[in-house]
Amino acid sequence: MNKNPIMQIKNLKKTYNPEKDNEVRAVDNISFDIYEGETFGLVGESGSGKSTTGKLLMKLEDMTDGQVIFLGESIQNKRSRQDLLAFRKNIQMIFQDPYASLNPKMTVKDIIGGPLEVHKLVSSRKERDEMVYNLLEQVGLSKSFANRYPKEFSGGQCQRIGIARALALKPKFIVADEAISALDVSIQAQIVNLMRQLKQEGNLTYLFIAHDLSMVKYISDRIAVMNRGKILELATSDDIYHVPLHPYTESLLSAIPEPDPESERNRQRMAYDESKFTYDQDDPHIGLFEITDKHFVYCHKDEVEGYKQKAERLKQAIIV
Amino acid sequence: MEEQLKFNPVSQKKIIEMEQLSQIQGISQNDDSYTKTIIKRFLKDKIATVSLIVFVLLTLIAIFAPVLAPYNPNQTVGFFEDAPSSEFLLGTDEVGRDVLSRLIYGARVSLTVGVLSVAIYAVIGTTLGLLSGFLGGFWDSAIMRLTEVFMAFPYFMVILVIVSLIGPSIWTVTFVIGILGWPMLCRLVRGEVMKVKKADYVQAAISSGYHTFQIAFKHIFPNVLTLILVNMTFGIATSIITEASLSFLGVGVQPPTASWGNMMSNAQSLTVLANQYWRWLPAGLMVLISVLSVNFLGDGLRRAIDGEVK
Amino acid sequence: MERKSILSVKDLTISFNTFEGEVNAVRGVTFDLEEGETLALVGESGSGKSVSTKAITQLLPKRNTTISKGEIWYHDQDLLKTSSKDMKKIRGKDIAMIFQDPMTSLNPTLTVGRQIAEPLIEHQAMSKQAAKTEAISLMKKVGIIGAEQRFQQYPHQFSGGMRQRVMIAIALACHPKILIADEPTTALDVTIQAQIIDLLKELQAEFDTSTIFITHDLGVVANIADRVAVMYAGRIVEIGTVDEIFYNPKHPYTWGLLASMPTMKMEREDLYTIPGSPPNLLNVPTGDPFASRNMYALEIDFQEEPQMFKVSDTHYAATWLLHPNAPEIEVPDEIKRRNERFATILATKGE
Amino acid sequence: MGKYIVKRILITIPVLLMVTVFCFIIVNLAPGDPTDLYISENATEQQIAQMRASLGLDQPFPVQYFKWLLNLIQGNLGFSFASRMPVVDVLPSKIWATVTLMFSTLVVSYLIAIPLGIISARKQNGFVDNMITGVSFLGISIPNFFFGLALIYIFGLQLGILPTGGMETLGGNGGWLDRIQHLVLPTIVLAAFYCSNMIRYVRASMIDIFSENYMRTATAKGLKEKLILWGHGVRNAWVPIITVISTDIPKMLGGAIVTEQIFQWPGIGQWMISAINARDYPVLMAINLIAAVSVLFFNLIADLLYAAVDPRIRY
Amino acid sequence: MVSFKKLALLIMILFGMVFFLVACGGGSDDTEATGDNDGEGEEFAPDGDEDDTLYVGLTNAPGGFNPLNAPDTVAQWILRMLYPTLLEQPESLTFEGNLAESFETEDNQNFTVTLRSGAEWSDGEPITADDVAYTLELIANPDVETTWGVNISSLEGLQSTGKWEDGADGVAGVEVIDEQTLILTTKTPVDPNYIKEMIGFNVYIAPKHIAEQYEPAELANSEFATTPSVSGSIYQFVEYETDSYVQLEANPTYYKGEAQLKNVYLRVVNGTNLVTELQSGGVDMAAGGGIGVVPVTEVDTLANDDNLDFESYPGFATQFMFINNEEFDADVRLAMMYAIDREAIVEQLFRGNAEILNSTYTSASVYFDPDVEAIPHDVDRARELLEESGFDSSQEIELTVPTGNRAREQSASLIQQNLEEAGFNVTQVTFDFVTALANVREGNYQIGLIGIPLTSDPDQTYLWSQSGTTNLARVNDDKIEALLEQGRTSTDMEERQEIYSELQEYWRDQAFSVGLYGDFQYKVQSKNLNGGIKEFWGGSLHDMHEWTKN
Repeated sequence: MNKNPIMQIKNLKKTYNPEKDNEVRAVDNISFDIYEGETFGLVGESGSGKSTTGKLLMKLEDMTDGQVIFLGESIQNKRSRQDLLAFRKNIQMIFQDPYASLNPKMTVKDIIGGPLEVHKLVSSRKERDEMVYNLLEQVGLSKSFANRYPKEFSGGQCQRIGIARALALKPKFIVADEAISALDVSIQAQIVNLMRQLKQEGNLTYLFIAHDLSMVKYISDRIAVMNRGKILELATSDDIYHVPLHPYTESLLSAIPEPDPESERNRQRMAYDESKFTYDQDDPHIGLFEITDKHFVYCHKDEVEGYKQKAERLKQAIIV
Repeated sequence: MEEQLKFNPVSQKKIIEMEQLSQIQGISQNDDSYTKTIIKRFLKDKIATVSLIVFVLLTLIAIFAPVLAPYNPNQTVGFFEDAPSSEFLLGTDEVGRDVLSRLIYGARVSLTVGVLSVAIYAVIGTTLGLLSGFLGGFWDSAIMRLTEVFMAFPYFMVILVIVSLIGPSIWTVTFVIGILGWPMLCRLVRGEVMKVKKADYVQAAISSGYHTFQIAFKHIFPNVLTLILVNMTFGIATSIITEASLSFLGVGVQPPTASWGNMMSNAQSLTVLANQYWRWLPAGLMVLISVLSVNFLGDGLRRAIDGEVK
Repeated sequence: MERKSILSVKDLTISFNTFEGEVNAVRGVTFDLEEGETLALVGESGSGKSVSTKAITQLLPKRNTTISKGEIWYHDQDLLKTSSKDMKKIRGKDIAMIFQDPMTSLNPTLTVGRQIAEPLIEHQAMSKQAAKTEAISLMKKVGIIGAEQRFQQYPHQFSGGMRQRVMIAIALACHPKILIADEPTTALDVTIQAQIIDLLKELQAEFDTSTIFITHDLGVVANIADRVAVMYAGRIVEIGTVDEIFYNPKHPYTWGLLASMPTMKMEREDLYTIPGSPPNLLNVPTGDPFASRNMYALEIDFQEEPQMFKVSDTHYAATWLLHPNAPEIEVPDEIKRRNERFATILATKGE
Repeated sequence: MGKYIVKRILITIPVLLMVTVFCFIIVNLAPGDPTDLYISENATEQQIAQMRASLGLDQPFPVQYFKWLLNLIQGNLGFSFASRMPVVDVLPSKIWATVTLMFSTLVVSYLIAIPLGIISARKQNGFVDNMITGVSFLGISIPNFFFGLALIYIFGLQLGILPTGGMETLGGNGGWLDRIQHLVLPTIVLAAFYCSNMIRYVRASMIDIFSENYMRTATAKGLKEKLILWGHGVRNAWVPIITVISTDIPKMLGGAIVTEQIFQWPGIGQWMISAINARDYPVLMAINLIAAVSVLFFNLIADLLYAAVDPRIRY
Repeated sequence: MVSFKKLALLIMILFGMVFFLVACGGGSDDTEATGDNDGEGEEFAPDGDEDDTLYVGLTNAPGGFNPLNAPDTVAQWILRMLYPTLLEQPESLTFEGNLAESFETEDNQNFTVTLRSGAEWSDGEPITADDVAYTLELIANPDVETTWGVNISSLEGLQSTGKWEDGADGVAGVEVIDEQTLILTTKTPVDPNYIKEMIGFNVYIAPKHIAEQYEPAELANSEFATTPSVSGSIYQFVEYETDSYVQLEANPTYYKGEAQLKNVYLRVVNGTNLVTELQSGGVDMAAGGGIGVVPVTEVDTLANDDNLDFESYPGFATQFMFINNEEFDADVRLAMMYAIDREAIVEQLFRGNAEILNSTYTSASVYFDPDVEAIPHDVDRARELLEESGFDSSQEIELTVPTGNRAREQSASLIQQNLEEAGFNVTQVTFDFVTALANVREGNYQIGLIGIPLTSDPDQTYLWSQSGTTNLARVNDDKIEALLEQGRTSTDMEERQEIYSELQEYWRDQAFSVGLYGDFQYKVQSKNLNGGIKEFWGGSLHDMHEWTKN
């Protein structure tokens, strides 16, 4: 796998209502890299800051502090219209609610073709329409859909349209913000397969944001687990599942219901006592520590050894 | 044997064909565009349809007033205060002008004031509302303070003062109602824009690189347009009444120009009220009919858009 | 073991009037709810699972709903023919409901305590004071810490999970015979979902309540259900015990559902998918509505809708594949795997 | 809460200042010199100049405005050009008259409108609903001067059972029955509009509320219909109702101009018309100030009431 | 059920509050005056003896009650009930003693005024010659804002504005002889009727002992001007509810005897309401005279009402179409005069309740010359004149129409049509009254309709002289200046009549403007009322203390 970081996130912070009673640290000093061509999963429960992170990376919101370097350039400095257009061409988003993400008053053709016109990638209406038809085909829709309004489609079809729009600009990076959680099970699988297929065809990098661990595990190369604005654990998806080190990850994993009555009957849930893992903000010994190779856990320096042992234990268990 | 044939598996290719067919059938149920759907729903609403017909008729009357009116509305053509007769179908007024002709020309004034003033404030209110809601921050609070200032004015007083400042005429009345009417709409649009702004499709438009103004006018505006339209129809009704009230107070459309409002202000005289019904009743009914029709029109439109089942 | 049926739905057929035309939301649904069991209704959105259960307590909007056929027997009463006055005495007392969205299902302007106490005052003629005491003990029972203080609070002061606990307290306040839980955990985070499901199971045992549990999440079903009914396009396509459905499903749709869920153990091959999307119920296609998405479709699927075929005493499925004339087919790998697993489980249990 | 109120009032001050500046400009831009109205045809230049000085019109606008503002801070609204009476002396009786009319109108309107709006929403699209909606449309469509004159003609002159104008029988003993008789007709005319308007708002918000999930919950609990309606439904309608009330009140305080004019009701509206005709700037400024303050004040009250009826809102 | 009980309670509370509001009224002040049988709440008809109370309908509100400064007719009319004048004028230019027993002169320059003895202010202070002299001095005081400057300007020692010369501090022409006598001296001999009307009839005598309490400069904006405490005439002031009503009660010390009608309410209502109130008995009489005017459209209704007396008389109210003399020469002006069908206006619009102005006086004036016949409606002649004048008839002429007077607005439409028939190209421009007047005053108009209330004295220098403050037509004509000068300085009535006859004829032929019509005064009052408006409206109140109601 290619190991060039396409996006580097350094000490990213987003605070709402700073220094007021209702201050919320939605994203609290997180750092990670996303490598070219990988699918990076970002998992967390509601309010964990995962969606905010996605919006910050998309420049849909302004960060409070930190730095994001995309394709070697810091995105904060992109202010001029020209810079912004160049930036947006390379990074696109797929949204959670398939209906809400499509403008109800625009035809499919305008929705998908609009970005092409904005970025002046087409010179004529005819050319634009041709490209829209191609894109529709690419996401598995008939081109006869082009003149219709989003309202007329099912959720899965709408999500395909949303994907076509994201693909129109041939971006390098796609942020999928809960792109499948609003869909029915059978449709989720369709969309996930489509995304995987497109990735192979177009050399894309995904940031896959979700609360559903099973799907994230299935699609991602690496996964970061977020809670309360912080990344608690970061590892390859296999490691996250097989060698979950942080108790929060463990509790998340134990809570996922499996479509298997027998294992449900026998399962043990792990409770997560948050108070035990809340640290003093100013302690310099707090941070993401690499426990094993490419496996990071948010903890105190003194706890590293304990986690190392735990990792060892769990790995043993797998081999046995 | 034939029975058994039914249980032959279907080829994958055929299933895929059938699937696509059913997808296309699934959406082809409703081949109408959004606008067409609304029109269809609207036409199912009887009262709204009748109102639309009435309103169209009124508009036609206003447009073809010179053809329809039997006499010059501003010319003394008969005896003063004559009761309706075959010569003057609705009688004559205090200086011998034909009431019917004045009524027909009055439609022009009332509808012009109604429609034009609302058009003016719709443009102002929508633009400011869009900007305020979309830009937020400083512009938002500046525009909101401005609406507060405008809403804190006693509406009628400002109209009265401005009208006497510029001199009362159909254009003054139109202009003043237009200039003063926008804050409510502005707030409405702003509220809606704030709602729409959070919608994912606007976020999508931003990430697609659309320019702020393109987003405001191309993506957000169509989604608040229906709301604005509904509000505008109610606004037209209000404007017609406001013109009539101003004319009643003597600062509306000025004689000799006929407006329903100043015709109706004849009813200020008890003699006229009691004995000369033709000098106020037709004008009063016209105001009532036009306002009712516009109101029902707006209500029907709202229902059609909301998809409220009738 | 023959158990007594407490609620019996027969051939329920419901349609809605919309601007576009008549939507056939429920097309002949039949099932029994047995005493003390949890029956899960599973299906994708629009499959009619929620509508069927709302019909039980007459919660569908009268204006545009037509219930053209069917009976719903509760004891010796046909609930479809019960007057709305009598229905009020059944609702909340005999049949209680929990809804999906705990954020909007509680009245924002009333204290939580009052909302829990209301059915007690209404159905059990309790005094305000007694109702309050009872409500607080219910709140404790559903795991609300500091119930005495929280009694006075308003819904917005509660988190989503806590609100769903409140909803459960309201539903169970009068010890109902039947609980209808309409996607009670869908809007919640997984960890909270697990807690709520555990709570529901616990309380169900304690109150001896029969439950209809509506969900689209097969994982939840596997956890909570005794029996499962799978719905598609307004009909039940397969019904059976939870083991039968999960380890030995017979309907291709059920296969699709089970196979399209990624599991922990699964490696990175493409997920099995059901192609296309559910049919538009405005005009239901002839034959089996699932036919055009069915990789195992037979000619007859496009001509005739299949009836329920019996697999076992408890297991039925509506697919022509069970017809004696139907050809043998190769089931998906995932289903094979499940069959095998079942064999192992049975074997271990047999020991 | 207290902090919030203070903050709101502080925001209000610049708005109010802007309103008064605008108003001052508009009033003073009007062509024609008010002194024209107060002199006879054969007045001398000296007399005109003296009057201008006496009315304070001889100074430039900004000076006039700041003088006005300075006086305002001391609670002095100047004296009326027309009657030379201090405006603050006249104001209370005018406000009183308007408030009386306003109060009776709003009480009557809302007592009718709220139940009717609820009934209308419950029987949505039924016969009763169509009747109520139809009549309420008529109510907002009928010009009030037209309606008022018709009532005067019928009840005042033809039937002779109700007084045609004024607030009380002059020289009478001011008995309450007499005052109520004078209130009846103007109240009906105003209520026709306000009542219809309110019906529409109540109906719309109740329809929304009926489709809310918590109403479904209440039904599923098996509660009695009355309790569902009043205990759960109407409770949530207070926010829109308060919004309407808080815009209605200042609208009327700013002058039920036409109605007061028709019924010779000695309130703000009638005063305003005569002040406009008389170019009575201090009176106009005072009325404008009252109207603006009432708009802002009732906005604030409404915001505070929201918090009272909706526990989610806290300041 | 609980909620319904609560609702019912709420409704009751709300209704209770309404009743409370209504019952308490606008404060305590209005119940004080008539509070004697407050206890009997069930009676809502006017209490006490209804026949004691006179209700008068006004269509304009008074601009205060300052005897020294009363520009508006309403205030002047009410002041006549509150403050004495030296003379009465029951008919036009016929003077009778009032506060003055006699008002005599031998040389038309020195006038001896003898006051009646025993006259008292309502607070018991005697009314003396000092009061008269003090009033005149206040008027002449440059610090005092007053409308009567011109009235006394003919007195010795005063400028033409009526203010004393710089450095002086008194009026040389006023000499107090004793408590009851004073002598007024004019700069030059004048027509005695002129001085009798200007000073004797128009100037209200203010109580010195009250007025003294205020700084002269502040009088106009003081309580003295808004809520008079002491009266010297028929009634005394009780209260004024702004723009609503004025309440008066009989002055027990009135020197001609206490009034029969003990209470007077002067109600301010609009024209329509005046009619309804007259019909329903809410007012006993319309004040008439331009301040209590019933709309001309209602005249038939009122005339046919069995409970009302209705009469109409020529008065001093006039409507002119002013023509900007700087833009139109005599021929064009005359063409306009011929073009306008004043007959139709008077007969059809006014149903005969108005007269055509032949020139610039109404038939109510003693100086009116009936031999100067009005120019008839003659479109052909108008066209002829227009052609002869060489006026470019395609030029658009703006007709300025002030709002506020329906009859005038309606006549404007007719005038426009008439003028167009004669070949003019006319458009109406409408303004509110103040704006219209301001435009016309500044000469910023072409033709415009303005009403002018004339005086009994025939001097119209202010209207038609270049030096006149109301020379709206912008007349600049030597002959008219000469005639006005002659009329002003002549001291003999017959001689003046001749001069004004000549002026009327000259004015008509020059058509400085078009005198449209003089609308009649209406006397509309309940048949129950004995008294009321007289043919000479200005003098109607001379016997008000004797008015009664059946």
